[in-house]
Amino acid sequence: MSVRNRIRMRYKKRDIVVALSLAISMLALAMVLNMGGLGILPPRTLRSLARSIVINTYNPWNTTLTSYSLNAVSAIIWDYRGIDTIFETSVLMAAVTGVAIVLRESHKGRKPGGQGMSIIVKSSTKIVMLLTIIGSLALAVHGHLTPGGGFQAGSAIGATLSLVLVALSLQFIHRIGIDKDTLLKIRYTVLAMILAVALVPLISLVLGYSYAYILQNQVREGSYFSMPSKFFTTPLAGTVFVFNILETITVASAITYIVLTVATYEGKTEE
Amino acid sequence: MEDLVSIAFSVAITTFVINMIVGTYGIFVKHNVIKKILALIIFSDSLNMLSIAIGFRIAEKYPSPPILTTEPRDPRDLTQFADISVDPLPQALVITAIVIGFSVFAFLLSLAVLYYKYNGTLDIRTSLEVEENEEGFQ
Amino acid sequence: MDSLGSSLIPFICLMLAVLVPLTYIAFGKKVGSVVVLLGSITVLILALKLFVTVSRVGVIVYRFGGFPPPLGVVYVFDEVNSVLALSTSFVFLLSILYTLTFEGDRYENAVYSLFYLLMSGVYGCLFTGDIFNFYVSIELVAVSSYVLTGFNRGKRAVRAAIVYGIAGTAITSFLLLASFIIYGSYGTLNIADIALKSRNTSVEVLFSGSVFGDIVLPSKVTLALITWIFLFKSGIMPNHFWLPEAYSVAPLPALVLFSASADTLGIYGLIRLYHLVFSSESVIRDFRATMLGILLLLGTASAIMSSMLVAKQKSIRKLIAYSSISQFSLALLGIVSGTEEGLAGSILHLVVNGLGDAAVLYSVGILKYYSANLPQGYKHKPSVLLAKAVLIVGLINLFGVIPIIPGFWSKALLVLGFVKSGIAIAAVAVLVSAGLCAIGYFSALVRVLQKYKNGSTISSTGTKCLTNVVAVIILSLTLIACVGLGISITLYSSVRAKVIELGYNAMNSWRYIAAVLP
Amino acid sequence: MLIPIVVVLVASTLSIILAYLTMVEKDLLIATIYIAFIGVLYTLIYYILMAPDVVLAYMPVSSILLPLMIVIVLKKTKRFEE
Repeated sequence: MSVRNRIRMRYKKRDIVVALSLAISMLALAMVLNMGGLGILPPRTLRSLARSIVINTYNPWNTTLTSYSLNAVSAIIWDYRGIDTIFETSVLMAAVTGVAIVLRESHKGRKPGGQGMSIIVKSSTKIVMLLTIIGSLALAVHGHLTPGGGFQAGSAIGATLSLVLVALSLQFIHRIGIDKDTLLKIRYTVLAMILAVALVPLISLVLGYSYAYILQNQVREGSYFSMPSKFFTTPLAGTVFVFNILETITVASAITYIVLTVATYEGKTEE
Repeated sequence: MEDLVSIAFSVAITTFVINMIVGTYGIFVKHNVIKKILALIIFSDSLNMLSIAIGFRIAEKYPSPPILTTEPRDPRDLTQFADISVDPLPQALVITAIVIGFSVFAFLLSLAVLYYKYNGTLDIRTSLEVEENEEGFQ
Repeated sequence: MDSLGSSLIPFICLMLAVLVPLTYIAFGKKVGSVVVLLGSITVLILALKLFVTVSRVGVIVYRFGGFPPPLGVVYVFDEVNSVLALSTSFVFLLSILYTLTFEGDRYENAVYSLFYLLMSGVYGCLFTGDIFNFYVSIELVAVSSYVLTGFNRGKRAVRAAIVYGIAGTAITSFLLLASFIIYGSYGTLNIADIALKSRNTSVEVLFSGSVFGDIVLPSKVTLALITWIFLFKSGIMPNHFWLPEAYSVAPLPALVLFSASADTLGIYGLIRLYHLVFSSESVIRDFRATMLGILLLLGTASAIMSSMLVAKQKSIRKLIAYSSISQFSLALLGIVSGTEEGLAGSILHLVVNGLGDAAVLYSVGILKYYSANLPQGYKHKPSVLLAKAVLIVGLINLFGVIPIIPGFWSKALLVLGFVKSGIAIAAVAVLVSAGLCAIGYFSALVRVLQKYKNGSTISSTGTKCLTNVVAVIILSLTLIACVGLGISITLYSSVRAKVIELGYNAMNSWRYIAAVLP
Repeated sequence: MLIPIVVVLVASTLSIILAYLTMVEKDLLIATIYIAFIGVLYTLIYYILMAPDVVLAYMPVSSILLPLMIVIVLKKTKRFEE
């Protein structure tokens, strides 16, 4: 028997085993979900943890637990569980580094792309691009008041720029000042700023003003440090607002960088 | 009425589980790298969907998103809000998971390009054949 | 207060991961290298401080953002994770030194960035007291491992990275699924909170209330799922397919980091899972006992099978890969034993395996470097002799029969634990695997010494003074760590008592819960 | 309350069919289009289940970015699975 056939046979046997075991494990999962393991779905009440968060997200009557953000999801992402989000941005950074390493050659021999599509498509794409970017920035700025926030705005901008790359040409992307090296620099700088903002409360600790926690936003138990919670009468939610804006820039630059690198990678087979 | 909602909802949740089975089947059984990545996408999307479904709830009228529309003037506004709002925690976790998923998929796709460059195919078994042949020669 | 500096460790790693490329771009290579080195020294100092503090004070909790535990994310520092953090930081410093001196020209600055990302993920996993945060941290470890696996590119590296990447992503997604099931049924994500509720289902906790639904079936499913995930992460035998391939293609320092930090996380997670979250007092204790029985079978089979494969290997990388699998399996058996000695042995075994792998791989790397770059005086060069000595010490450490080496003590503790709990088969497995591995280790020793017997035959430029100094520093640090740890355990009974106390603390889950939820 | 849940039910049933088609389709370009459709259906379900934040994060990723990247990668590699 040839090597190829032997390997195929081995794979075929393995497939059956895998499929059977998967079916069994997933049946167990379905049982858990439907047989009252999680209570009756959908439940009538919130889980207590969720209720505590929903009540405290904008709660001027309990200042030690609130984050002054009307959007509870934004409050969880950047305040209650801020460290998760910082790690997750780092995962995105690891992926960007990975793409840059794996597709190293696309740094060199950058050829200008084709001519793109017809003139009507081009001009309408430009208008749509501007509108989407403005809309996304609004999403980022209002992330703590309405649905939206850093990732949402950043991925929308990244998606728009990627579509522009396809509909127009690479030259256009370069002409409006988007370059891979620039994107990478922006990405690193803004990520450093995010980490710096997370560590800002420690300044008050160093100055001896009050005790402060990493990623602290408002006044907490045993600490008087606080970021601004209001801008005149509009709620600002302190670091949530800052993080949303910075995150928009990092995510947008990361996504554009990834798509640009994959799109400009040259070379079919090596033979 | 409520029973009907509950049954329909359970069926919907089961469909997400079935989608996850389809995804895992593809991940472990398909041999094409891009097919594997597509299966991973189906799997992780259905998983995220499932968790949002876990966070859904029944309220007096239809439940509202976990976003306050106006600034509360009274502590009672907050309890009223908590009585109609859906669970915000799974939503926040899912947003995190979506971004993580995107970054992993982007990296795997770029690896797939490189794999094709070296092997001239996207079949994951091919390079194993080469390796076995090489080991046989030694 | 005490815990602030330690909580800063992952942040410092992340900060450096970002700052290193920026300094390389802005100020060039020299300043960049200094920043890389200073960062790893800072991390080591902070880990040392953490170790001292924890052994003085006990469990410390740090609240991120100032939120009380079930509401926000906490980091919990206790004896177990501070020991692992210390050993990890030590190996990390060695890796940075080695990369800067011997492989700095071959790799770009991105590799340091990835090392720091990997390490911050590892510290995050070790310290975190929250299951979703654990998922995010392990995902950071995983993604940077995939990238490091594929770093050298080429046919085999890309294949290894794809296999590792796809399987790893699927399996860490199951961890996400497990954490959602936990949230659905327990209504909380905090590990101490879950542990408390798994013992006493009627307990009421501030902010997270009581359990939400029937927790028995979900607990069983999550226990099985998470066990599988951690077995995959540590490459225990049926799930090991990615490990040898990844080890044979990754850059050498990355390989050391994998075996000393990233892949020990599976065993660390299992310690937490079986002795903190679902301990012998939990509501599913019968199911837990069944799972432990399965783990006993898996661990024994995996230890013996992988030791048999160790004897067959021709390349030093594959040898280390299979030897790591066998050592992780022994550590897994320590968890199954459920005694203080067994757990202490298992934790010490992780530390020892990391040190031994670092000693072997770095001395081989340094020998290779000298034999390629040094035409005259190769045989009598002090650093070459030192490298050979470290290689021998490292292999004996992995083999573990001579009492002044820590490898002996970890295996002795494991055997003691098995004898105490009456699991004879595991004790036999330790001895058999040590014997089988020995064949591989000593043939590898002979082959390496034979291969690097003479210096380069072609005339080359020779070596730089700084390189020699760093080589001596790396080798002597490794030697001091290995021998010093062994001698102190052999001579001082107080150190031995401390090591066994480690196992006691790992099992003392009420202390952990009381510290997190006062 | 019932009507939105029925919409969820219909959409999720459709998504099973699409997932199955994705797995059996030999032409990866068409499989990518199916994946984008699953993304649209899931976006709808997210919207009905009152998760507007997730909708905004998921829509660009699932319906634009990932399909776009897969199409680019397919253009550089091979369109058909053998």
